[in-house]
Amino acid sequence: MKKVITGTSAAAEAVRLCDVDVVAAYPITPQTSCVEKIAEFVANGELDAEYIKVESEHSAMAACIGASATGARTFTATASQGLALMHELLFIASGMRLPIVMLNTNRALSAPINIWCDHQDSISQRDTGWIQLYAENNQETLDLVIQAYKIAETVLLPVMVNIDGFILTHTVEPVEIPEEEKVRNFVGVYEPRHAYLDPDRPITQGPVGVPECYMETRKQIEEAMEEAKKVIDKVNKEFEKEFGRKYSLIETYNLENADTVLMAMGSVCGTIKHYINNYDNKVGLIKVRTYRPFPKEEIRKVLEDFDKVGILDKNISFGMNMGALAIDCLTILKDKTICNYIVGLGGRDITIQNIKEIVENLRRAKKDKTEWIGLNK
Amino acid sequence: MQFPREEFLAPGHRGCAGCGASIVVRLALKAAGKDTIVTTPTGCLEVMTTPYPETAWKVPWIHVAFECAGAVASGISRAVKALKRKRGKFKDKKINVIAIGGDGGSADIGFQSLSGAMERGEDILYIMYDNEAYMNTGIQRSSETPLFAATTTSPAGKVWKGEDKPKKDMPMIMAAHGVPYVATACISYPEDFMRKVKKALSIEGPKFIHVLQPCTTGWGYPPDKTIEIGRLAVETGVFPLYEIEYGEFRLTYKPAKRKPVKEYIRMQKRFRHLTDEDIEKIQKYIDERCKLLGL
Amino acid sequence: MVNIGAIIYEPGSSVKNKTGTWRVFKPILNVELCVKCENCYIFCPEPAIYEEDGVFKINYDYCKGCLICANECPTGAITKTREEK
Amino acid sequence: MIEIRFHGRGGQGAVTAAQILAKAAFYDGKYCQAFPFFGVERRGAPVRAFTRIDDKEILIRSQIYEPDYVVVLDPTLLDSVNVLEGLKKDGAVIVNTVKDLDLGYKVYTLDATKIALDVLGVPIVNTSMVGAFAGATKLVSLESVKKAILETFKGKLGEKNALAAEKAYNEIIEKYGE
Repeated sequence: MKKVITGTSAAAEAVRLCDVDVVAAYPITPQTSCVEKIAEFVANGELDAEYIKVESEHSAMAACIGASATGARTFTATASQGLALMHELLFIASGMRLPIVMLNTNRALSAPINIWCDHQDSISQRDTGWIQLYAENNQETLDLVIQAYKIAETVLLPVMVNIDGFILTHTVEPVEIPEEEKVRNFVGVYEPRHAYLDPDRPITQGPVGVPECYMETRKQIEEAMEEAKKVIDKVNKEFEKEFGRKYSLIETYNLENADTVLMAMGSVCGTIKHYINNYDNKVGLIKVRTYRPFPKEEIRKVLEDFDKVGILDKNISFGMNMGALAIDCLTILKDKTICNYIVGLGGRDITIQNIKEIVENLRRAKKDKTEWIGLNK
Repeated sequence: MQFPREEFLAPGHRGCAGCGASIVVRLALKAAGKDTIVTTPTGCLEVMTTPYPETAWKVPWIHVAFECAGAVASGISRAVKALKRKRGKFKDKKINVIAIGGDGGSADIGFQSLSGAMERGEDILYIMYDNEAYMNTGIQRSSETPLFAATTTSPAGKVWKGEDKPKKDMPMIMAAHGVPYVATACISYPEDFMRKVKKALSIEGPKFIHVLQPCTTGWGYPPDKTIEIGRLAVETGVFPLYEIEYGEFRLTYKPAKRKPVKEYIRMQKRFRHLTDEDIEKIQKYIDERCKLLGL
Repeated sequence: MVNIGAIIYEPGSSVKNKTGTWRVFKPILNVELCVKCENCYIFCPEPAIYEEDGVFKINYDYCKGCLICANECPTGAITKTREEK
Repeated sequence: MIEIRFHGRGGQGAVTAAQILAKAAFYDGKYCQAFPFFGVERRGAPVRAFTRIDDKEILIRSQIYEPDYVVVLDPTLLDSVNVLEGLKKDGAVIVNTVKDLDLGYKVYTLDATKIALDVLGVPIVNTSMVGAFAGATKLVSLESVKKAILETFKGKLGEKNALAAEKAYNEIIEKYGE
């Protein structure tokens, strides 16, 4: 059934469809409407879940870790300061290999306090061992949350589904909501293989990782990340077979006709596609949907015939004057010119005019550079 | 009394000789029995019992971080509920969910998470094992460090007399949350402590037990005196034993005649800088508190 | 091989760590004087005291020699000696 | 693609109006998108909300700068906010007011407050204004507007709001013709 709903509602619908057991909820803009919607589902008996009204995001993640370690399918949602507050626990969730799924509604970080969208929050958690997916629209949000459970429970890593604050969270648009039975068959019931607290099988979780074992645990997470690429690919294909919508680690748009290539993540990809369709069909787009694990080979392959690329980043690595996606690409695209465009920080709108400016700038570019687009004079 | 013989904490752990924390665990788990899940925040107990690949725990156990045992226990308790209801797991067994946290992990950095769990009415037992300082990091002051005790961050010097504040009153703060059961206990009174654990576990909802646990290393006394010092803390009125059941306060042990605080103080290096005059101040403070509690 | 998530599947596996080597003083239990008050048993932090064939025994593989048992014994049945190494 | 901007005050339901319009377009078989201006405004402050309607999937995510239509829920906003900002030359304005307005654009006016007070008993005009928009532009059908309203507000409240929309729709048709 198709319904006109917001991005946060789309995520909440996915949580209901996946029959999540334990939800930990703490309000933060622009995520709040997600946990509100889930509360409604639980209050009306549409989702049979334990709903923990925790007193902070730190406790939200801690409760999810406790619940997941007991063998429950868990969910929480956050943004910005909330995600930053969770920081240490994100490492613990991945270190314990718990398949927690979290919605992060991308929002800038203080100070100055800013409730609007950029990717600084999730990018700052890049190295916590979480799989990071970025959605372009509300349909993708729902679909990615469903797939996230299957991916997480297969590779035993937590998954963060990122959607742009306000731009998706507060925007309604048509979303196909799949049948409950179909989704439940697709994700199955979570049967923990490695970690669950049960008096009949007394295991110890979260011990002291002495130097003799710690490094191995890191290597295992890295291997799981590598494995995740294959698993995500497989789950994408299974999803397409079941629900008809096609997903992949990266998505390309109009590359076959392009003389100029942009690369980006999240909702701005829609604006770029609109630009391509209406203003300049010589532009192509690489949309990075799976940011961690980073699809190195896939990106390299689609860029084989191009000698430069314009990378849009809604985040900034201070002291490097580059965004994360561009920095990552430096290491895998050594033979290409990388032009980095810092855009949309703290809710600065990314307009068609901005895209045009980027494309023109990129066409002129002879060497690597970083430009801040849309700054006020 | 014959104490239950089943052990849920195995020997071979790395606790100090004379460690009181392991006595807390032994007693609590003998009272709770096998069908128990334990979470421990970061601290001595966690470190000494679980250096990979060995664990001293014989019940399912999890450590997450320093400041979130209340939330972790909430997650476990709710997961048990959900999995019982939705998937028929854990059969019909009543599963005890117990958090065992030190004073730092409970009264300081973990306070918010503990308060949240208590206020929400989670069906958990939180045991705060109180050794009155951050022992795991080498004896730094916590909000449970008593008046005039020297620690590495509240040292006795020419100007300072050790810690300048008395203990934070955790059981009363927990009672103010309106939880059904709050108690104090001391490892030197094992029957009393175990009875309280059993009683707590028979009650649905959040329960809190504050158990005093002398620490040979942090307090500065010979390891064989762990129990004797705990007993003195109670006999002097420094650490009164009571319970608050559904709001009703009751002393569970009343010494015939309170011993002078000096006897307790003089056994410990952390108080050795004190003059008789200083001890008199502590005595006065303790007298006032005991009066308030009817001791 | 480190277990996934560094989970320890063998409960009570710390028994592999024989902490008896830590000992400086050794408690000796004289069964003749024991009144079975259980003080030594219940207050042992390891635990290294156990009951077998109706008598309490000390497991020197784990006893760290803290001597709480000796201190809490009401009859003087447990005495301390220097560990001979 | 048609782009519409709603002007209202916090609490008047401008965001809901934009969403109802989007839903109505969806029921008419079109693609749609609606979003608020992402502000920190509280009750009473001027707010904006946007709707996009198209026959193709809507991909663009930027805000709306050059709307085809402007809908003004509160006439006092005309004095304090430039509601015509960026409005396309051949665009139109639909205003809740009892006055006749000369704004240099095609203007549709109606007393939506009266309709709201008559039908709902409260001066909340968002549903009436969506009805008026449908009457003025014919971009969405009245039937779909009513369906969207009934989906948004449950029970009696939904029926009353649907009636308000219908009245506003009819009033516009009566005043300006089909």
